Amino acid sequence: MDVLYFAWVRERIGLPRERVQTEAETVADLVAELCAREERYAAAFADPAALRVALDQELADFDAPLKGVREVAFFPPMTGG
Amino acid sequence: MDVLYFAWVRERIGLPRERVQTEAETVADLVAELCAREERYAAAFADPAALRVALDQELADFDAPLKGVREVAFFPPMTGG
Amino acid sequence: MQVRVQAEPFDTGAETGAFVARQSGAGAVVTFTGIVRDLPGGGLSRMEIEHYPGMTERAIGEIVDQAAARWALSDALVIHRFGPLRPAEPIMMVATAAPHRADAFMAADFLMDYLKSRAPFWKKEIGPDGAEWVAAKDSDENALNRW
Amino acid sequence: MQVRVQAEPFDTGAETGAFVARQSGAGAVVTFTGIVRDLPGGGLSRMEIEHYPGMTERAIGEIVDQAAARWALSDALVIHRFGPLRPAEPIMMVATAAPHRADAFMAADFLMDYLKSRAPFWKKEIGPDGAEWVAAKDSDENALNRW
Repeated sequence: MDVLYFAWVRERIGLPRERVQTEAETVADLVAELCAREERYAAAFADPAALRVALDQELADFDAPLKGVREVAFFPPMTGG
Repeated sequence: MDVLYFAWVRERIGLPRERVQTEAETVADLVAELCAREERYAAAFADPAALRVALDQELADFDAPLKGVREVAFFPPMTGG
Repeated sequence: MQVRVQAEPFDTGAETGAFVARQSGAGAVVTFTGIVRDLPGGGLSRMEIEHYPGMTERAIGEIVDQAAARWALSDALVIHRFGPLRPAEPIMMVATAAPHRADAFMAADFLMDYLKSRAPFWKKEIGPDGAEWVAAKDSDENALNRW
Repeated sequence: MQVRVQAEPFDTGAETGAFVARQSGAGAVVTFTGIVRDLPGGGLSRMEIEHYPGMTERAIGEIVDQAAARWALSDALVIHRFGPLRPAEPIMMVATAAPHRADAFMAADFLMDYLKSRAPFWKKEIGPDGAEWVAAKDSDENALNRW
């Protein structure tokens, strides 16, 4: 699946998107997998309360299932307007 | 004192302003005096609840005193905006 | 702060552009434009707006002062026309500028509620059945209780 | 209803003028314009707005649909920029048109609250002390509870 990062999440991880092979069942499982990979992921995901996630471009919760999802995006709370 | 009329009050009385010699102590007294003069005044002031009054260009009540007032205006509720 | 009461048409776009351009430090600008609506059954040929010269400017000035006292406004503009207007023409506009959006929104909303019921303007609609003064609505008077 | 997400500057005055001109039947138009503010101590050299292409348009479209379902809107416009912006430049604008003013005001206020916290934009300020991501405010999140 495609995993996208925005704003300071993108900067901490060091790339805007990547293709990830995973069997993770939920967003939280995916986050745990990524954090286990490298320190920069652990740094980006250190405070899940400071993060938001979208599944196929719709806001979702961290316990949402990933089955069928093609695009996961992680980012800080929005500051538009 | 100058007495001004606006909107349908002006139309019913048939003039936009006039100079009135009066000893009326309050707005209500002045209204009673005018109503006693001619039918067109009585028609214009028939329903005081449908009228507003301004004394020297400030909204006032019908029991407000007229002492020192130079300009009295009668009109229906405003419909600006 | 600027108040204009005029018979001449005004250009909402040009006024809004100039208002935004002259701000410094504002993060938020809200505008309201009131437009002449046709009658429910159609056929409005024109609207006539009467006002009370002298009191009008004073009343609007006091309303703007109240808004400026209640919210952190950096600027405000009120334009209101009188005389004959055609359907779809702008009747009046309000603009507010503030550092933050809540102040700009509330001040514009407040200005509109007060201008509607406390500034001495009266609207008359001239349509197929003749001329009729627009009646004040209870809902407009009640709106003042919000503030 | 129109949504534009663009890097190019836009002209608030021209957009407002065109929006008002294309209404028929609306009695009220409300606009909001968000403007780049300088840092509290001054010295903002620019703001960078990042967004999530694809999701942005979809999220704004859903917010506009919600507003249209809740209030009697005859039209709505949302323009939001991304990329680099200079101080005092408009960031975004919202316009709403409705037969009556309360609907236009509430819909514009609602759109702003939701665009602020639910459309995928992130602001970064580049000033004398370097670059800093703008933090979301609790007050913005709490504002959603009003609706």
